[in-house]
Parts: sequence; structure tokens; C-alpha cells
Amino acid sequence: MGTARYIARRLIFSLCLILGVSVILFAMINAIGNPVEVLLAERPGITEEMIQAVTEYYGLNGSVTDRYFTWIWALLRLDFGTSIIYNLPVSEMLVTYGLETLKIQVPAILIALLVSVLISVLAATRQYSRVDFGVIASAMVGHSMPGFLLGIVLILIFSYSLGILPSYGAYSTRNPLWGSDVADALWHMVLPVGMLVFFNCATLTLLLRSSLVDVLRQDFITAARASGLPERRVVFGHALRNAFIPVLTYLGILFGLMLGTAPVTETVFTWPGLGALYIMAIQQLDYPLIMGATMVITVMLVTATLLTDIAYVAIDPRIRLG
Amino acid sequence: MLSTLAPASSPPVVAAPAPLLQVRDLRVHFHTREGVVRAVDGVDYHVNPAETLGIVGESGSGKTVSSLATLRLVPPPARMAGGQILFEGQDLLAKKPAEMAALRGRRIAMIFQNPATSLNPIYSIGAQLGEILMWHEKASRAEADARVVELLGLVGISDPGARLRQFPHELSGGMKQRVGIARALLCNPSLVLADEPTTALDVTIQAQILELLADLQKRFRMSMVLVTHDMGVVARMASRITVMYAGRVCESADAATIFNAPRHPYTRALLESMPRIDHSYTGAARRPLPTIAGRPPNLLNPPPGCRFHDRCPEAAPECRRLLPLETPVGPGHTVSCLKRGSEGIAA
Amino acid sequence: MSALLEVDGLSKYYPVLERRLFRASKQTEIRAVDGVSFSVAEGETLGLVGESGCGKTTTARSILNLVEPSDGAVRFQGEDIVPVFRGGDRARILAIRRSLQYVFQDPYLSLNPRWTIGETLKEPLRVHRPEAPETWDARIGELLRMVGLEPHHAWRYPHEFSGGQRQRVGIARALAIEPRLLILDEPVSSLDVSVRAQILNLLAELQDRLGLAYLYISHDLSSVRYISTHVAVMYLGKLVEIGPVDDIFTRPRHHYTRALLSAIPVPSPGAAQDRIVLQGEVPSAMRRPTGCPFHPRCAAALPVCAQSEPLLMPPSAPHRAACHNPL
Amino acid sequence: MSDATLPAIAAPRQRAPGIWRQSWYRFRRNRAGLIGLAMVTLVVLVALLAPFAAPFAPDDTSAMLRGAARRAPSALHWLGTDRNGYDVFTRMIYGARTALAVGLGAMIIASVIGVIIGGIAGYAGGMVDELLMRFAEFFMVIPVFVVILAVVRLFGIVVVGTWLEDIPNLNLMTIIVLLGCFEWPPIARMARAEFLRLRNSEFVEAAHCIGSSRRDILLRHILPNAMPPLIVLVALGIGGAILAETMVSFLGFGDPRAVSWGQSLYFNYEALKVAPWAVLSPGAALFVTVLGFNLLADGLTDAFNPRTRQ
Repeated sequence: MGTARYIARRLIFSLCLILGVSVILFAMINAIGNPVEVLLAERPGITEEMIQAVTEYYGLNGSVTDRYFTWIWALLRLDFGTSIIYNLPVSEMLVTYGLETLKIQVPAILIALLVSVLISVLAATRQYSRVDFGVIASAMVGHSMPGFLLGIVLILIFSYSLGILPSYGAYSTRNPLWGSDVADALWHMVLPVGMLVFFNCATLTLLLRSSLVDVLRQDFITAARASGLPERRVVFGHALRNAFIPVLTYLGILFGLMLGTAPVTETVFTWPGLGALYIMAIQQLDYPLIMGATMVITVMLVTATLLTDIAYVAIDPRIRLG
Repeated sequence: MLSTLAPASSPPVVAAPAPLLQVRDLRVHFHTREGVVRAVDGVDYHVNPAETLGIVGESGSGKTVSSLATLRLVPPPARMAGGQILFEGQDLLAKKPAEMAALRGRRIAMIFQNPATSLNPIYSIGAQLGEILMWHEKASRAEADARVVELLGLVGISDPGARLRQFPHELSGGMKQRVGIARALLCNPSLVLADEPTTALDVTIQAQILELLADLQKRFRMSMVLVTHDMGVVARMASRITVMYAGRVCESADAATIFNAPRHPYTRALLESMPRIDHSYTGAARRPLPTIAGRPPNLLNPPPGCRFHDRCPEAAPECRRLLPLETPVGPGHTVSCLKRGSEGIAA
Repeated sequence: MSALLEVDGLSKYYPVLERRLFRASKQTEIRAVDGVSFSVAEGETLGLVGESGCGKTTTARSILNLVEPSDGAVRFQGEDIVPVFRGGDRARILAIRRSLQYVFQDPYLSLNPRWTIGETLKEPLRVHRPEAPETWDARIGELLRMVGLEPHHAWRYPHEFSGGQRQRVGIARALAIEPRLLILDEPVSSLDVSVRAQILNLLAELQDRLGLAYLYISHDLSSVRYISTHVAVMYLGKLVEIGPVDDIFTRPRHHYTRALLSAIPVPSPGAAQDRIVLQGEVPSAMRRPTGCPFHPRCAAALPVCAQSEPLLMPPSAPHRAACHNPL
Repeated sequence: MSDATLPAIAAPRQRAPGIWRQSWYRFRRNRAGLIGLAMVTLVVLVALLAPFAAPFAPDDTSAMLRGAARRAPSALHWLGTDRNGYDVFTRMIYGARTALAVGLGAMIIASVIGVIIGGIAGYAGGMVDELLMRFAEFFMVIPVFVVILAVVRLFGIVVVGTWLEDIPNLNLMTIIVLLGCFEWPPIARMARAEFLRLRNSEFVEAAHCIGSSRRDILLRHILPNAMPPLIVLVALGIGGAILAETMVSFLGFGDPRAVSWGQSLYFNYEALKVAPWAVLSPGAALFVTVLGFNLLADGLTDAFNPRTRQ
């Protein structure tokens, strides 16, 4: 009962969030007036008639509320409209580009999680030692290193100096590497994923190590040791799971941060993902594309938050009381 | 094989038994930024088979640290700085970590002060207790569960089968402490260290827990070290008492002697300064209580000589210089005080 | 002796909203304090005892309006102060605060860590003696001496003091504006045994010298026996017994009081103490038993105990117990 | 009178070291914090002394006319020149001004909003608290960076032809205000937690008992005690805001008239292969600044929290 209620509450809140963002977004876009008018105003040599025609085509004549509900209703039917610039269905573009984004983001989070767990345990069980100090120092440096800057340095080293990794794109333009499409795609992923892993790993390690150090000081850890459990079991079984509870919140935020800064990452690596698409959409003022991409990023983010909320229930029995 | 609940196999003791646990010149130092804190600084005591030793002292006297040291679990930045801990004749400080871990929970177990923090909040009672049996006794899940249920019943938890699936936060403080006691007794240890087991509990619950501990101790003929600051609790529970002050032992004797004929000025002052519920203080009877002036010393920089000299009404000039050693003053009664004939060493 | 403080039917209920997903939420309430009445006379000490969660601290906080009482009257020097606090007339509230002060349990948490002792002690003077700032410093020195500290301690910060010294500062702050009644909430519980006696002596001495009345709240019965002239025992938000201190300690009439007293280990080994170990635990305040709140744990419970709630009997006697089957 | 004697004190001292000075003592022992402080001080000094420290004027493109754009570091141009003929070292130094303006400006706005909203929520409690915190949570989940990009771009269109257009560095100010408006939720949450904790703390209750006014309690008791963790958050936030501005500029949505590290990155990123110094220099400056503020925050956490490391 408690669990179901908790999840239901988070779910309802998530839906409210998405709805709220849609209202703000819509209001913002409409604050600048007729978006098509603005769009066309930036292109000289367009007549009033042309504007009129496009406005009618996109149904921009009704009142603001009418238009909002028309839009939301379309969204619910997964109809995102047609891109003005590319003249393609927005939904199709979002899926293509969105998958490219997830292709680097999801593996990056998972690898970072695994690596940071190992490093944190190594450091926290040797608190105040040189290993610990080295881990903290390098994690701090890594955490402060702006992701895109790291990407630039990686490109300089691995693409320009050593020439072993591709510096841009998700696929080779002409012939796939080694004649294999899969190998080619994987090879292109190395740099962006490596950069994201490094950045996430640094931040996660900082958090997880300090959380682990706190937990290792708790009474129940001493009690587990006093019961004669082997150290491996005490650290991985008793300490780590508890240490994850405060880190979990951050995992959701981290995923959001990665999605939020995807425009930067994807610009650095010229990656054909949602972020790059979004930049193009804004630059070109492609109204349906901006709306669609923002909503998709929001939904992904809210979903990530919701998943961490649910993970809480799985890991911490105290939540079940609500 | 799982041990049964039959009393432990050691035969009833008749004459002067060999102590089960003997602590000699134990030193535990905390290495802090400010310097070395001598939390335990040359402590001796012993525990005989099937007896309860009470270790009494105020906060900072080193009583808790010395019991953790017995299990070699002093937390960093503390370090064992010397001494011997003989358990069944073997020095625990010389054991390998794996040998030590095999003793913990099986031969020597511990009950913690705060039941709210000494159970892992994310595991069910059954999981965290059963795990210990599965590790030490290579029991199967079912065997472990059966034994846990048996012990939970033994420590007075109603409906133990249902409790297996409960989590610590679903139990009251008294219940959690009972679970803590059950955990300590899982493998039939011969020595149980109880660190302020009732301090966090209300008085009526404290009475329940003390009764339970006394009963279990008798039933299984185990030895117990009861660490507390409460003179009333040791009076009820302990057969022998060691009084600690500022990281050192002041006085050790059987319970009756400590309460009826204490020799060390600190023990005396401690007993006198407590108001008693069996005395009347109404009207003119409310005279000022005798007090111990000042406050306990900072162990970062302990006073030279006797640790108690600057609060002691009987302090003589040599007390400032010489550190008193424990000296027998009667059968089973030792005191560290220059004025009671202790030898002093310049430290 | 006239009653300085008279508490009459004081109650504090906390609403608890039991939220449910698909059904209407259920409103219940926790009765933290339920119809408590007692009085404290000039120069006397009433010890209020009970286990954690019995409502003794809530009673004190209700008297001081740190929480607003749900029901009942608190008459201080003959005036019901509950409506005064509710009315919000600052001058009248200050007049009450001046005579009614509180000393907190934790001497560390009750002092602002960023203020020197002098600044802490100046606060009550700033509020209550704003007309004569030139007298403040002298008064602070006087207060510090009164509680056994030195005037130059005014320049120090709380973290430089030991627990006992901090508690002295807490007492000095309460005394700054010459109150008539001090409410002492577990003032020695967090202190070491050897320091406890120092603070108890100080409290006794100040009472004799300044003619203060105390409401002394504690679960530590030995200190209650030392400091109190009268004792009131609480269980699950209700007063179960009240009377002169020696009567309560030597001839308790309520079964709970007797069990509570026998639960205290006496520091004499082998003392012939008839130990009554209560079974079970105090029920949650949300699931309060009907009738006498103590009956499920009481060895002498009668059928009537589960049905009707006993009143404090005999009325207007100094020693009263709320029990259908008193000892 | 009890006969307790206090430990002898040699002489009555004047005011003992207060909590702030103590924090400084603890901070001084934290090497990471000190390094952070040194880095931040360096950035601040460079920003203040930019006209004296920089070898060229920030808008000096004379190298372009000499045909010396995109030149590698030399005795004349210590860190080389970029594709517009700017001296990279000069632009790096002047960029510190923009960076600090962004960091401080955004965090001042965020702190004011955060402390007010968090303070009200924590002190009022109940429904108000619930609503305000849900509001904060809402702000924490929306994709801030993406929204900022959109707003900056659209706002740039809206102002065309209005009086707003004449405000110097309007674009930069928009970014600062937006960052401030989006960075307040963590501060609000912390302020709420602190106000809640302090409101129920014993020394505040003691002040109630004494009869202190509500205003005194808020301003003299609660606010000063709530400061330390908020200061840590603000230090972290300054680094974060500088980073965010750089990213916005890097994507080409920054203020073309501002001399900022992000602008340098934006203009020179395409030439990364031929003139990496023009990209790496502002990048390094950004890294030093962000690291400095992060280390400073780390040191402050320790300094304000005596229990963390003993």
C-alpha cells in the first residue's frame, strides 16, 4: 500500500511537471508573437501574403489557448507536426536523433557507475591513505573539468595528434571502418562516451566516496564486523547499499545534466543527436522542432527522476512508510 | 552444525578459575590533528568464566574504547598502542585478521549502546541475523531462519516468525535492543561485551533488558563485560566492578566491596555525589550533595602523575609527579592510589 | 502557601492526517497531553516524571506557549495566561515571560553558538530592561557569579565550556530578569555523574536564596527525589499520581509509579528491592487503550479498568492517584 | 553554593576567537581549500588588474591587418593570436571580468530568491512549505540549459526595435538573470532545511521564552546560523554559473560584444586543428576558475563543519 501510494504520487507529480513545462514553453514561444512572422521576418524578401499562407497552414490564427490545446492534443497523439526547415515529420526526426543521444548517454552512465563504485570502495576503505588522497584529488580535478573542454582535449590528442579515433560524427561518411557497420559505430562512440564517462565518474566518485566514508563510520558497520562477517561482505553488502541512498538522487540529476548539456557535447563531437538537432532548431527558429525537442528532453529527464524515485523504494525499506 | 540452546559445555568452576579474558596494559591512542589522545592508557582487567564484570566510568574514561579494543575494532584514527588481550590464553593482538574475524560473533560477541543505529536499516531482521549464522556455521537459509526465530523468542520477542521479515524501523527501541541481544547470542559466544546496553532506553524498558541479560547470562553460563556509567546498573548486574577514570583503572573489586568499602577517592566521590532514590531529602535534609570539583582532564594533554590529582581532595605533592600502579589492598581488591600504598612511577 | 502556577485540564492534541490513496483521508489525533492539572506553590519544586513520550515536555512547552495548548487553563499568579499569549499583546506577554522562564535539557543546543556568553545573557536584558542599558554589564557579571562562573567568561563562546558550565549559563540566562518560576526540562540528564551533583546543588542553593519555584521535569528519579517537594507522575499524556515527594517515593499508590520506582537500579548490590518488571511497552499515543491507559500492563487490573477512566482520588487530598484499585 | 572551581584562567581575556575565526583556523589547515582560495584570488586579481596585466587592448585586432592572425605563441603574443587577430592572452585576461560578473551576478540573484523562498518555506511550514518546495522541485527538473538557450535566442528577437536594444551587453545580462532565476532551487532547499532546523532549535526556543521579537529571532538568531552551508552552495554555484555562461557562448548564443572565454571558444573552435592555443587558453582559464571555486567550497564545508574531519 505504502509503496504503491508513493509511486503513484511521484507519477502524478511527474505528469504535472511535464504539463507545466509545456505551458511555460508554449507561453515563451508565443511571447515573441507569431513565430512564423518572426521566422520569416529574418528572411528578407518575403511578402505579407506568404506569411499569411504559412500562418494559416500551421493553424496560428486561433486564440492562444485554442492553439495550446490543439498542440497538446496533437502531442498526446504523438503528432509533433512538420519541421519548417527540413519539411520532415518532427516525430520521426526526434526518434532518429534521440536514439543517437541515448546511444552515448546510457552506456556512459552505466560504465561510470561501475567504475566509480570500484574506485570509491578502494578509496573509502583506505581513508586518509595516499590512494584515498589521490582518488579525491583526481576526482576533484575531473569534476571541475568542463565536459566539453575535456572533449576538445581528447580530440586534440586522439584524433589530431595520434590520429587513431574519429573526431566527429557517429558514422564514417564513406566506407565503414573495417568494413563493419557495427565496429564503425562503436569506434565513433569511443571519444564521446569516454568523455562522458570520465566526467560522470569523477562526480559520482566524489559523492559515493564521501557517502561510503560516512556509512563505514556507522554503528551497524561496527556491529557487522563485530559479528565476524568478512570485510568484503561488510563493505559490499552492508556499507555500499546504504551509501547508495544519498547518491541515488544525484544519479537522476546527473542524467538530467547530461541530457541538458547534450547540445554542447554533441557540438564538440559533431554528434547527430537530439542536442545538435535542438541547436539547429533554435538557430533556424524551427518552431515545431523546438517544441518537440524540448518536450522530448523534458520527458526523458522526468522519466529519469521517476526511475530514481522508484529505485529508492527498492533500496531503502524506510521509504515504504511514505 | 548448529549449536543447540543447551548450556555451554564449560564445567562449573570451583576454585580460582583461569580468567576467560585477561587484558594487560592495554593502550589505545587516537592520532588526531591536535596530537595523540591517550583514550586508554595502560588498562588491566580480567573476566572470569561465567561472571559479569562491570566497567564503570564517566564519558571519556575510555571504557567503550577498551571494549571495542577487545574485538580489535577501534575505529580510525585510533590505534592499538600496546598491551595484551588474552582470550582463553591466546593473545588476540597477535592473531591474523582472518583468525580474529572467525572469533568475532562466534566466541566473543557485542551488544551496542544505540539499538537505533546498530542495526542495518535496509536489511530485514531475518536477513541480517541469518547471514551471521550462514557465515560462521555454514548454515542453510532454512536452518539459519529456524535458529533466528528460536533466539528471537528467547529474548522475548513475540511472534518471532513474523519479525523475520520486518525492518529495524518497524520495531520500537526496546525491541531493537532485544534483536541486538539475539544477534550477539546467535553462535553461543562465551564472552559478551555489552556497551551501555540500556542507556538509550526508558527505565521500565531498561529493567526488562537488564532482567533479560541477567537471565541469559546465568542460563548459558557466559561471561559478560557490562560497560556503563550508571552505578545502579552495575550494582544490579555485576559480580565484580572495575572503575575507570581518564583512560586508567582506579579500582577493581567485587561489587559489594566497591559499594560498601571503596578505597579510591574517585570511587568514593562518585558514589557520594549521586542523589539516591532511597533517601529522603525533604526540608532540612536537603543538604548540598558532595561533589567532585572541576571536570575530567583533557586526554590530549593529561595531567602528569595521577590522572585524578587535580580534583582529588586528598592529593599530596607526590600525586602530581607519580603515576600510581594497581596494588592489591584486599582479596580481589586492587586500587591505584599513592595514598593507599600504590607504587608510583614517574611518567 | 498560595499557588503560583495552576495548570487546569491542560491538553495538547496533535492532528494526524492518515493519507490514503483512493479513499478519503482519515483525521485522527494524538493526545500528547490530556487533561493535566497540578499546581506549584511559591518556593516549591514540583517534579514531573515519566518515560519518554509521556507528555511531560509537551506540558512544559504548553505552559510557556512554545506550543499552543488545545484546551485547558494555565493560571500564573492568578491570571489565565493562555488567552494572553493568544491575544498577542506584546507588553502583557513580556510581563509573563519575565516571571516564567525555561531551562533547556541540552546546554549545548540551547545556546546560540555564534554569540558570546555575554551576548546571550544580554538578550533578556535587552528585551526586558531596554531603558537602562548602562546596568546590563554589571548585571551580567552578577549573574555569572551567581551561577558559579567568573565575569570574564562573558567574553567566551559556548564551545569553550564544558557541559556543566554551559548548563550554568543556561540557568543564568533564565535568572537574568528575576523570574518567580523556572521550568527545568531535564537540566542534568546530559551531564556526567560527577557534574550532575554540582548543578543540583546550584539549583537547590538558588531556590533557597531567591525563593524560586521550580517545575522540574525529568526521567531521572533520583535527582527528582533530591530537588522536589512534590512529584507528579505522567503516563501516556495523563497524570496518574501526584503528591508530596516522600509519600510518592515511599508509599506510591498507583501501580505504574511503583513499577517505575522499582525499575530504577539502586546503587547497592543485593539491595532488597522488590523488583516489578513491567511487561510490554508503552502503547503508541495513536492507539491509546480505553479506560485506564495503564491497564494492559497492570498486574492489578480489574475489569472496570478497561472501561472507565479513573480520576485522581481522593479529590483535594495532597496525595492523589488515578487508579481503580490503588495500592 | 557548590564548590565547583573552574579551571584556572591566567588572565581575563578579551573576546575569544569567534565561530568565524575558528572556521578560518580550520580552513587554514585544509590544503585543498587553500589552493582553491589561491586560485580564486588569482582570478579576482587578474580581473581587477586586467588593464595593467594585459599586453594589448581587448578589441585590438591589429594582428589581423599585419596578417598575423592564428599565429602560434611568440614573444609578442605570449599565447598566440586567434582567427580574428585578437591577442589570446589579452582576451583570456579580460574574460576573467566577464566570468566573475556572470558568476557573482547570477549567484546574487539566485541567493536572494533562494533565501527568501527557502526561508519562508522553512519558517512558515505547512501548506506554504509544501507548495514552495514543489515549485522548487519543478525548477530542478526542467532542462535548464536547454531552456536558457531558447530564451536567449527568442529574447534577442523580441528586443529588436525596442529601447531595450540600446542597453549595453543586454545579451550578457539576460544570461546572468536567467542563470540566477534557474539556479535558486538548491539554495532554497538548503535555506529551508536550515530555517526548519534552526526554527526548532533549542536556542531559538530559548529566545522565544525570553520574549525576543520575531524579527530579532529571524535576523539575529536564525539567519547568521543558516549562513555557512549557504555560503558553500554559493561558492559552488559561482563556478557552475561561469561554466554555464561559457557553454551558452560556446554554442553561439552568447553576447557577441562581450569579451568572454565562451566567445573565444565559439570563434576559434572551428580552427581547433590549426590554432589549438586559441581554444585551450580560454579553456584552461575556465578550468582554473571552476576548480578554484569547487576547491574553495570543499574547504569551506570542512571549515564550517568541525565534525566532518577530526
